[in-house]
Amino acid sequence: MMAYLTFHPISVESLRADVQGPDRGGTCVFMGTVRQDDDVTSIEYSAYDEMAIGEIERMLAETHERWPEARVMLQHRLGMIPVGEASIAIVAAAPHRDAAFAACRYVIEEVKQRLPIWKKEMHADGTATWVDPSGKPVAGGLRDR
Amino acid sequence: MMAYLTFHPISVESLRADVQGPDRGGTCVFMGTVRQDDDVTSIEYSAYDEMAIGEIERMLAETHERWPEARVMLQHRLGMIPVGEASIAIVAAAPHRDAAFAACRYVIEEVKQRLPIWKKEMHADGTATWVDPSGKPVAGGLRDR
Amino acid sequence: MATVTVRFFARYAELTGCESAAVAVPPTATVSDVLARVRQTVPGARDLPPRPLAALNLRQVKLDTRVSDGDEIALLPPLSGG
Amino acid sequence: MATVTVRFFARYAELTGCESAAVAVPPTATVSDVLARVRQTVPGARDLPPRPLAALNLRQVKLDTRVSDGDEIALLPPLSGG
Repeated sequence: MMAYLTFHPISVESLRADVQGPDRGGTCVFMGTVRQDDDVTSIEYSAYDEMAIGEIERMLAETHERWPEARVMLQHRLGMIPVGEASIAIVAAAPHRDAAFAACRYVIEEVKQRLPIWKKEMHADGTATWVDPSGKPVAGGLRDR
Repeated sequence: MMAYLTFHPISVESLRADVQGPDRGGTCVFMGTVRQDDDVTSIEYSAYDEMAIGEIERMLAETHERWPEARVMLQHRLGMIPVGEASIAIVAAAPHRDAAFAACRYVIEEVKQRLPIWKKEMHADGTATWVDPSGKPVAGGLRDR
Repeated sequence: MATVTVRFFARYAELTGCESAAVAVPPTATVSDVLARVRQTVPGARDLPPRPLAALNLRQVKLDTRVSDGDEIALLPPLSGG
Repeated sequence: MATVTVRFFARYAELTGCESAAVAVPPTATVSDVLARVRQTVPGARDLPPRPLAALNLRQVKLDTRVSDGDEIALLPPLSGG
Protein backbone atom coordinates (compact mmCIF):
# COMPACT_ATOMS: atom_id res chain seq x y z
CA MET A 1 0.00 0.00 0.00
CA MET A 2 1.44 3.34 -1.03
CA ALA A 3 1.06 6.75 0.58
CA TYR A 4 -1.59 8.98 -0.99
CA LEU A 5 0.57 12.06 -0.57
CA THR A 6 4.28 12.16 -1.32
CA PHE A 7 7.07 14.70 -1.66
CA HIS A 8 8.93 12.45 -4.09
CA PRO A 9 8.48 11.85 -7.83
CA ILE A 10 5.51 9.58 -8.50
CA SER A 11 6.18 6.07 -9.76
CA VAL A 12 3.30 5.04 -11.98
CA GLU A 13 4.83 1.59 -12.18
CA SER A 14 4.50 1.11 -8.43
CA LEU A 15 0.89 2.30 -8.50
CA ARG A 16 0.16 -0.15 -11.29
CA ALA A 17 1.73 -2.98 -9.35
CA ASP A 18 -0.67 -2.09 -6.52
CA VAL A 19 -3.84 -2.51 -8.58
CA GLN A 20 -3.13 -4.85 -11.49
CA GLY A 21 -3.90 -8.52 -11.26
CA PRO A 22 -4.47 -11.53 -13.50
CA ASP A 23 -8.27 -11.09 -13.53
CA ARG A 24 -8.10 -7.39 -14.43
CA GLY A 25 -7.52 -7.06 -18.17
CA GLY A 26 -8.01 -3.31 -18.57
CA THR A 27 -5.98 -0.59 -16.88
CA CYS A 28 -6.56 3.13 -17.27
CA VAL A 29 -3.99 5.61 -15.99
CA PHE A 30 -4.32 9.36 -15.69
CA MET A 31 -1.34 11.57 -15.02
CA GLY A 32 -1.44 15.29 -14.48
CA THR A 33 1.88 16.98 -15.18
CA VAL A 34 3.01 20.53 -14.55
CA ARG A 35 2.37 22.49 -17.73
CA GLN A 36 4.62 25.19 -19.07
CA ASP A 37 2.10 28.03 -19.16
CA ASP A 38 3.72 31.33 -20.05
CA ASP A 39 6.90 31.50 -17.96
CA VAL A 40 6.02 28.93 -15.29
CA THR A 41 9.07 26.91 -14.29
CA SER A 42 7.55 24.88 -11.47
CA ILE A 43 4.51 24.69 -9.20
CA GLU A 44 4.61 24.37 -5.45
CA TYR A 45 1.80 22.18 -4.16
CA SER A 46 0.65 22.32 -0.55
CA ALA A 47 -2.13 20.43 1.20
CA TYR A 48 -4.23 20.21 4.30
CA ASP A 49 -2.77 16.74 4.71
CA GLU A 50 -5.10 15.12 7.22
CA MET A 51 -8.22 16.30 5.38
CA ALA A 52 -6.78 15.43 1.94
CA ILE A 53 -6.08 11.88 3.08
CA GLY A 54 -9.62 11.60 4.47
CA GLU A 55 -11.11 12.86 1.20
CA ILE A 56 -9.00 10.45 -0.83
CA GLU A 57 -10.16 7.54 1.33
CA ARG A 58 -13.78 8.59 0.85
CA MET A 59 -13.33 9.00 -2.92
CA LEU A 60 -11.78 5.57 -3.25
CA ALA A 61 -14.56 4.07 -1.13
CA GLU A 62 -17.17 5.69 -3.40
CA THR A 63 -15.33 4.40 -6.44
CA HIS A 64 -15.28 0.91 -4.98
CA GLU A 65 -19.01 1.10 -4.34
CA ARG A 66 -19.77 2.18 -7.93
CA TRP A 67 -17.26 -0.13 -9.65
CA PRO A 68 -16.71 -3.01 -7.21
CA GLU A 69 -14.74 -4.97 -9.79
CA ALA A 70 -12.19 -2.15 -10.20
CA ARG A 71 -9.14 -1.50 -8.07
CA VAL A 72 -8.00 2.09 -7.94
CA MET A 73 -5.00 3.85 -6.46
CA LEU A 74 -3.89 7.45 -6.59
CA GLN A 75 -0.93 9.45 -5.48
CA HIS A 76 -0.63 13.23 -5.29
CA ARG A 77 2.78 14.82 -5.09
CA LEU A 78 3.39 17.89 -2.91
CA GLY A 79 6.21 20.41 -2.71
CA MET A 80 8.02 21.97 -5.64
CA ILE A 81 7.33 20.15 -8.92
CA PRO A 82 9.18 21.19 -12.08
CA VAL A 83 7.50 21.55 -15.47
CA GLY A 84 6.93 18.17 -17.11
CA GLU A 85 6.80 16.13 -13.90
CA ALA A 86 3.63 14.57 -12.53
CA SER A 87 1.65 16.14 -9.71
CA ILE A 88 -0.91 13.34 -9.68
CA ALA A 89 -1.35 9.83 -11.00
CA ILE A 90 -4.47 7.68 -10.82
CA VAL A 91 -4.48 4.03 -11.86
CA ALA A 92 -7.67 1.99 -12.24
CA ALA A 93 -7.56 -1.69 -13.17
CA ALA A 94 -10.70 -3.71 -13.89
CA PRO A 95 -11.70 -6.88 -15.70
CA HIS A 96 -12.92 -4.76 -18.65
CA ARG A 97 -12.07 -1.35 -19.99
CA ASP A 98 -15.40 0.43 -19.38
CA ALA A 99 -15.00 0.25 -15.61
CA ALA A 100 -11.30 1.11 -15.78
CA PHE A 101 -11.93 4.30 -17.78
CA ALA A 102 -15.00 5.30 -15.74
CA ALA A 103 -13.38 4.80 -12.34
CA CYS A 104 -10.22 6.66 -13.37
CA ARG A 105 -12.22 9.59 -14.74
CA TYR A 106 -14.45 9.71 -11.65
CA VAL A 107 -11.46 10.00 -9.35
CA ILE A 108 -9.74 12.83 -11.22
CA GLU A 109 -12.98 14.84 -11.37
CA GLU A 110 -13.51 14.40 -7.63
CA VAL A 111 -9.88 15.31 -6.94
CA LYS A 112 -10.35 18.61 -8.76
CA GLN A 113 -13.48 19.41 -6.77
CA ARG A 114 -12.71 18.11 -3.31
CA LEU A 115 -9.03 17.81 -2.45
CA PRO A 116 -7.74 20.55 -0.15
CA ILE A 117 -4.59 21.10 -2.17
CA TRP A 118 -3.25 24.37 -3.56
CA LYS A 119 -0.87 25.42 -6.29
CA LYS A 120 1.56 28.29 -6.33
CA GLU A 121 3.15 28.93 -9.70
CA MET A 122 6.80 29.88 -9.80
CA HIS A 123 7.80 32.13 -12.68
CA ALA A 124 11.08 32.51 -14.49
CA ASP A 125 11.42 36.07 -13.12
CA GLY A 126 11.30 34.83 -9.52
CA THR A 127 7.72 35.90 -8.79
CA ALA A 128 5.02 33.49 -7.59
CA THR A 129 1.24 33.42 -8.02
CA TRP A 130 -1.44 31.32 -6.38
CA VAL A 131 -3.65 29.48 -8.86
CA ASP A 132 -7.39 29.53 -8.41
CA PRO A 133 -9.51 26.56 -9.51
CA SER A 134 -10.54 28.17 -12.80
CA GLY A 135 -6.83 28.24 -13.60
CA LYS A 136 -6.49 32.01 -13.33
CA PRO A 137 -3.77 33.43 -11.15
CA VAL A 138 -4.81 35.27 -8.01
CA ALA A 139 -2.58 38.29 -7.52
CA GLY A 140 -3.63 39.75 -4.20
CA GLY A 141 -5.46 38.70 -1.09
CA LEU A 142 -8.79 40.22 -2.04
CA ARG A 143 -9.50 38.55 -5.32
CA ASP A 144 -11.24 35.46 -4.00
CA ARG A 145 -14.84 35.01 -4.92
CA MET B 1 9.27 6.99 -33.03
CA MET B 2 8.41 3.49 -31.89
CA ALA B 3 7.14 0.52 -33.88
CA TYR B 4 3.38 -0.02 -33.76
CA LEU B 5 3.81 -3.79 -33.58
CA THR B 6 6.36 -5.55 -31.44
CA PHE B 7 7.21 -9.04 -30.28
CA HIS B 8 8.77 -7.68 -27.07
CA PRO B 9 7.19 -6.56 -23.79
CA ILE B 10 5.66 -3.09 -24.14
CA SER B 11 7.35 -0.21 -22.37
CA VAL B 12 4.66 2.29 -21.38
CA GLU B 13 7.43 4.63 -20.22
CA SER B 14 8.88 4.78 -23.71
CA LEU B 15 5.47 5.44 -25.23
CA ARG B 16 4.91 8.24 -22.73
CA ALA B 17 8.26 9.77 -23.56
CA ASP B 18 7.11 9.83 -27.18
CA VAL B 19 3.97 11.91 -26.53
CA GLN B 20 4.47 13.91 -23.35
CA GLY B 21 5.70 17.48 -23.48
CA PRO B 22 5.77 20.61 -21.34
CA ASP B 23 2.58 22.02 -22.88
CA ARG B 24 0.61 18.80 -22.39
CA GLY B 25 -0.57 18.61 -18.78
CA GLY B 26 -2.89 15.61 -19.02
CA THR B 27 -1.92 12.11 -20.05
CA CYS B 28 -4.29 9.14 -20.32
CA VAL B 29 -2.91 5.64 -20.73
CA PHE B 30 -4.83 2.48 -21.52
CA MET B 31 -3.26 -0.93 -21.17
CA GLY B 32 -4.87 -4.19 -22.11
CA THR B 33 -3.35 -7.15 -20.30
CA VAL B 34 -3.89 -10.87 -20.79
CA ARG B 35 -6.59 -11.94 -18.34
CA GLN B 36 -6.64 -15.23 -16.52
CA ASP B 37 -10.00 -16.51 -17.75
CA ASP B 38 -10.64 -20.06 -16.64
CA ASP B 39 -7.42 -21.94 -17.27
CA VAL B 40 -5.82 -19.55 -19.77
CA THR B 41 -2.06 -19.34 -19.26
CA SER B 42 -1.16 -17.14 -22.22
CA ILE B 43 -2.55 -15.79 -25.47
CA GLU B 44 -0.82 -15.94 -28.82
CA TYR B 45 -1.47 -12.83 -30.90
CA SER B 46 -0.99 -12.81 -34.64
CA ALA B 47 -1.57 -10.03 -37.15
CA TYR B 48 -1.87 -9.18 -40.79
CA ASP B 49 1.07 -6.87 -40.22
CA GLU B 50 1.01 -4.61 -43.28
CA MET B 51 -2.72 -3.99 -42.96
CA ALA B 52 -2.57 -3.53 -39.19
CA ILE B 53 0.10 -0.87 -39.57
CA GLY B 54 -1.97 0.88 -42.24
CA GLU B 55 -5.05 0.83 -39.98
CA ILE B 56 -3.08 2.17 -37.03
CA GLU B 57 -1.74 5.02 -39.16
CA ARG B 58 -5.28 5.87 -40.28
CA MET B 59 -6.64 5.70 -36.71
CA LEU B 60 -3.93 8.00 -35.43
CA ALA B 61 -4.54 10.40 -38.32
CA GLU B 62 -8.27 10.45 -37.48
CA THR B 63 -7.43 11.05 -33.83
CA HIS B 64 -5.16 13.93 -34.77
CA GLU B 65 -7.94 15.44 -36.86
CA ARG B 66 -10.47 15.24 -34.01
CA TRP B 67 -8.10 16.26 -31.19
CA PRO B 68 -5.33 18.25 -32.89
CA GLU B 69 -3.89 19.31 -29.53
CA ALA B 70 -3.39 15.69 -28.44
CA ARG B 71 -0.42 13.46 -29.22
CA VAL B 72 -1.18 9.77 -29.28
CA MET B 73 0.92 6.66 -29.62
CA LEU B 74 0.06 2.99 -29.42
CA GLN B 75 1.89 -0.27 -29.46
CA HIS B 76 0.42 -3.74 -29.92
CA ARG B 77 2.40 -6.76 -28.88
CA LEU B 78 2.31 -9.97 -30.94
CA GLY B 79 3.41 -13.52 -30.26
CA MET B 80 2.91 -15.43 -27.03
CA ILE B 81 1.93 -13.17 -24.13
CA PRO B 82 1.62 -14.63 -20.62
CA VAL B 83 -1.23 -13.79 -18.25
CA GLY B 84 -0.74 -10.38 -16.65
CA GLU B 85 1.41 -8.88 -19.39
CA ALA B 86 0.22 -6.15 -21.75
CA SER B 87 -0.95 -6.89 -25.27
CA ILE B 88 -1.62 -3.23 -26.04
CA ALA B 89 -0.83 0.18 -24.65
CA ILE B 90 -2.21 3.52 -25.83
CA VAL B 91 -0.91 6.81 -24.51
CA ALA B 92 -2.61 10.15 -25.22
CA ALA B 93 -1.17 13.41 -23.94
CA ALA B 94 -2.96 16.74 -24.32
CA PRO B 95 -2.97 20.19 -22.74
CA HIS B 96 -6.10 19.22 -20.77
CA ARG B 97 -7.59 15.97 -19.57
CA ASP B 98 -10.79 15.91 -21.65
CA ALA B 99 -8.90 15.49 -24.90
CA ALA B 100 -6.46 13.01 -23.35
CA PHE B 101 -9.27 10.72 -22.13
CA ALA B 102 -11.33 11.07 -25.32
CA ALA B 103 -8.45 10.39 -27.70
CA CYS B 104 -7.27 7.38 -25.70
CA ARG B 105 -10.75 5.91 -25.58
CA TYR B 106 -11.33 6.53 -29.28
CA VAL B 107 -8.20 4.61 -30.22
CA ILE B 108 -8.92 1.52 -28.12
CA GLU B 109 -12.49 1.31 -29.50
CA GLU B 110 -11.19 1.56 -33.06
CA VAL B 111 -8.50 -1.03 -32.33
CA LYS B 112 -11.15 -3.50 -31.21
CA GLN B 113 -13.19 -2.94 -34.38
CA ARG B 114 -10.59 -2.52 -37.06
CA LEU B 115 -7.22 -4.08 -36.35
CA PRO B 116 -6.57 -7.34 -38.21
CA ILE B 117 -5.17 -9.09 -35.16
CA TRP B 118 -6.21 -12.43 -33.70
CA LYS B 119 -5.94 -14.19 -30.36
CA LYS B 120 -5.43 -17.84 -29.65
CA GLU B 121 -5.84 -18.78 -26.01
CA MET B 122 -3.46 -21.35 -24.56
CA HIS B 123 -4.90 -23.46 -21.77
CA ALA B 124 -3.21 -25.17 -18.84
CA ASP B 125 -4.09 -28.58 -20.32
CA GLY B 126 -2.18 -27.84 -23.53
CA THR B 127 -5.21 -27.14 -25.74
CA ALA B 128 -5.70 -23.91 -27.66
CA THR B 129 -8.80 -22.00 -28.77
CA TRP B 130 -9.24 -19.07 -31.13
CA VAL B 131 -11.10 -16.16 -29.58
CA ASP B 132 -13.88 -14.50 -31.49
CA PRO B 133 -14.59 -10.77 -31.02
CA SER B 134 -17.46 -11.37 -28.61
CA GLY B 135 -14.90 -13.10 -26.42
CA LYS B 136 -16.34 -16.56 -26.94
CA PRO B 137 -14.02 -19.34 -27.98
CA VAL B 138 -14.46 -20.78 -31.46
CA ALA B 139 -14.04 -24.53 -31.39
CA GLY B 140 -14.22 -25.61 -34.99
CA GLY B 141 -13.88 -24.15 -38.44
CA LEU B 142 -17.59 -23.75 -39.07
CA ARG B 143 -18.70 -21.62 -36.18
CA ASP B 144 -18.02 -18.25 -37.77
CA ARG B 145 -20.99 -16.05 -38.27
CA MET C 1 -16.67 29.47 26.36
CA ALA C 2 -15.44 27.00 23.76
CA THR C 3 -11.89 27.00 22.48
CA VAL C 4 -11.33 25.96 18.89
CA THR C 5 -8.26 25.75 16.69
CA VAL C 6 -8.36 27.65 13.41
CA ARG C 7 -5.97 26.61 10.66
CA PHE C 8 -4.98 28.69 7.65
CA PHE C 9 -3.72 27.25 4.40
CA ALA C 10 -1.88 28.36 1.29
CA ARG C 11 -2.66 32.00 0.48
CA TYR C 12 -4.62 32.46 3.69
CA ALA C 13 -1.57 31.38 5.69
CA GLU C 14 0.40 34.01 3.79
CA LEU C 15 -2.20 36.69 4.50
CA THR C 16 -2.31 36.02 8.22
CA GLY C 17 1.33 35.10 8.54
CA CYS C 18 0.23 32.21 10.70
CA GLU C 19 -0.66 28.54 10.31
CA SER C 20 -3.05 28.17 13.22
CA ALA C 21 -4.62 30.16 16.02
CA ALA C 22 -6.61 29.28 19.14
CA VAL C 23 -9.88 31.20 19.38
CA ALA C 24 -12.39 31.40 22.23
CA VAL C 25 -16.08 31.68 21.28
CA PRO C 26 -19.41 31.25 23.07
CA PRO C 27 -20.64 27.64 23.26
CA THR C 28 -23.40 28.36 20.70
CA ALA C 29 -21.00 29.74 18.10
CA THR C 30 -20.98 28.83 14.41
CA VAL C 31 -18.11 28.72 11.96
CA SER C 32 -19.15 32.27 10.94
CA ASP C 33 -18.74 33.46 14.49
CA VAL C 34 -15.30 31.88 14.66
CA LEU C 35 -14.41 33.65 11.42
CA ALA C 36 -15.60 37.00 12.83
CA ARG C 37 -13.52 36.45 15.94
CA VAL C 38 -10.48 35.56 13.84
CA ARG C 39 -10.86 38.84 11.94
CA GLN C 40 -10.65 40.74 15.21
CA THR C 41 -7.72 38.89 16.70
CA VAL C 42 -5.46 37.83 13.83
CA PRO C 43 -3.96 40.88 12.11
CA GLY C 44 -3.87 39.85 8.44
CA ALA C 45 -7.25 38.08 8.70
CA ARG C 46 -9.13 41.26 7.81
CA ASP C 47 -8.18 40.56 4.20
CA LEU C 48 -9.82 37.11 4.14
CA PRO C 49 -12.76 36.94 1.75
CA PRO C 50 -16.20 37.44 3.32
CA ARG C 51 -17.26 33.82 2.86
CA PRO C 52 -14.27 31.51 2.49
CA LEU C 53 -14.52 27.73 2.17
CA ALA C 54 -14.36 26.15 5.59
CA ALA C 55 -13.80 22.69 7.01
CA LEU C 56 -14.76 21.47 10.46
CA ASN C 57 -12.86 18.47 11.77
CA LEU C 58 -11.57 17.57 8.29
CA ARG C 59 -14.86 17.92 6.38
CA GLN C 60 -16.16 20.85 4.36
CA VAL C 61 -19.07 22.55 6.09
CA LYS C 62 -21.35 25.53 5.61
CA LEU C 63 -20.52 28.64 7.58
CA ASP C 64 -23.65 28.32 9.77
CA THR C 65 -22.47 24.99 11.21
CA ARG C 66 -22.16 24.96 15.02
CA VAL C 67 -18.73 24.40 16.57
CA SER C 68 -17.81 22.70 19.87
CA ASP C 69 -14.94 22.96 22.29
CA GLY C 70 -11.85 21.30 20.84
CA ASP C 71 -12.97 21.50 17.21
CA GLU C 72 -10.56 22.19 14.37
CA ILE C 73 -11.80 24.75 11.85
CA ALA C 74 -9.84 25.24 8.64
CA LEU C 75 -10.14 28.16 6.24
CA LEU C 76 -9.49 27.00 2.70
CA PRO C 77 -8.62 29.05 -0.37
CA PRO C 78 -10.31 27.86 -3.59
CA LEU C 79 -9.13 24.27 -4.11
CA SER C 80 -6.75 23.60 -6.97
CA GLY C 81 -5.49 20.04 -6.58
CA GLY C 82 -4.71 17.60 -9.36
CA MET D 1 -7.09 -13.79 -66.82
CA ALA D 2 -6.02 -11.90 -63.70
CA THR D 3 -3.73 -13.45 -61.11
CA VAL D 4 -4.26 -12.41 -57.51
CA THR D 5 -2.66 -13.46 -54.27
CA VAL D 6 -4.95 -14.73 -51.52
CA ARG D 7 -3.71 -14.63 -47.94
CA PHE D 8 -5.11 -16.62 -45.02
CA PHE D 9 -4.76 -15.58 -41.40
CA ALA D 10 -5.09 -17.10 -37.96
CA ARG D 11 -7.77 -19.79 -37.92
CA TYR D 12 -8.23 -19.64 -41.68
CA ALA D 13 -4.52 -20.36 -42.14
CA GLU D 14 -4.96 -23.38 -39.88
CA LEU D 15 -8.00 -24.58 -41.89
CA THR D 16 -6.27 -24.33 -45.24
CA GLY D 17 -2.85 -25.30 -43.99
CA CYS D 18 -1.46 -22.45 -46.06
CA GLU D 19 -0.60 -18.79 -45.69
CA SER D 20 -1.11 -17.65 -49.25
CA ALA D 21 -2.16 -18.96 -52.63
CA ALA D 22 -2.02 -17.59 -56.17
CA VAL D 23 -5.40 -17.75 -57.91
CA ALA D 24 -6.31 -17.03 -61.53
CA VAL D 25 -9.71 -15.44 -62.20
CA PRO D 26 -11.41 -13.68 -65.14
CA PRO D 27 -10.61 -9.97 -65.44
CA THR D 28 -14.14 -9.03 -64.29
CA ALA D 29 -13.96 -11.12 -61.11
CA THR D 30 -15.01 -9.92 -57.65
CA VAL D 31 -13.68 -10.91 -54.23
CA SER D 32 -16.57 -13.42 -54.10
CA ASP D 33 -15.40 -15.02 -57.31
CA VAL D 34 -11.88 -15.28 -55.89
CA LEU D 35 -13.33 -16.91 -52.78
CA ALA D 36 -15.28 -19.42 -54.87
CA ARG D 37 -12.12 -20.27 -56.83
CA VAL D 38 -10.18 -20.69 -53.58
CA ARG D 39 -12.79 -23.16 -52.33
CA GLN D 40 -12.20 -25.28 -55.44
CA THR D 41 -8.42 -25.21 -55.43
CA VAL D 42 -7.33 -25.05 -51.79
CA PRO D 43 -8.30 -28.26 -49.95
CA GLY D 44 -9.23 -26.98 -46.45
CA ALA D 45 -10.93 -23.87 -47.86
CA ARG D 46 -14.27 -25.66 -48.16
CA ASP D 47 -14.64 -25.09 -44.41
CA LEU D 48 -14.32 -21.31 -44.68
CA PRO D 49 -17.52 -19.52 -43.67
CA PRO D 50 -19.79 -18.48 -46.54
CA ARG D 51 -19.10 -14.76 -46.17
CA PRO D 52 -15.81 -14.13 -44.40
CA LEU D 53 -14.36 -10.67 -43.80
CA ALA D 54 -12.11 -9.74 -46.68
CA ALA D 55 -9.47 -7.12 -47.37
CA LEU D 56 -8.26 -5.95 -50.77
CA ASN D 57 -4.82 -4.38 -50.88
CA LEU D 58 -4.77 -3.81 -47.09
CA ARG D 59 -8.29 -2.35 -46.74
CA GLN D 60 -11.50 -4.10 -45.73
CA VAL D 61 -13.89 -4.41 -48.66
CA LYS D 62 -17.27 -5.90 -49.46
CA LEU D 63 -17.33 -9.23 -51.25
CA ASP D 64 -18.72 -7.71 -54.46
CA THR D 65 -15.65 -5.50 -54.95
CA ARG D 66 -13.85 -6.01 -58.27
CA VAL D 67 -10.29 -7.32 -58.24
CA SER D 68 -7.43 -6.65 -60.67
CA ASP D 69 -4.32 -8.46 -61.75
CA GLY D 70 -1.70 -8.32 -59.00
CA ASP D 71 -4.14 -7.56 -56.18
CA GLU D 72 -3.72 -9.00 -52.71
CA ILE D 73 -6.92 -10.40 -51.18
CA ALA D 74 -6.90 -11.41 -47.52
CA LEU D 75 -9.48 -13.56 -45.77
CA LEU D 76 -9.85 -12.47 -42.17
CA PRO D 77 -11.38 -14.34 -39.24
CA PRO D 78 -13.43 -12.15 -36.85
CA LEU D 79 -11.01 -9.51 -35.55
CA SER D 80 -9.97 -9.74 -31.93
CA GLY D 81 -7.14 -7.29 -31.41
CA GLY D 82 -6.49 -5.23 -28.33
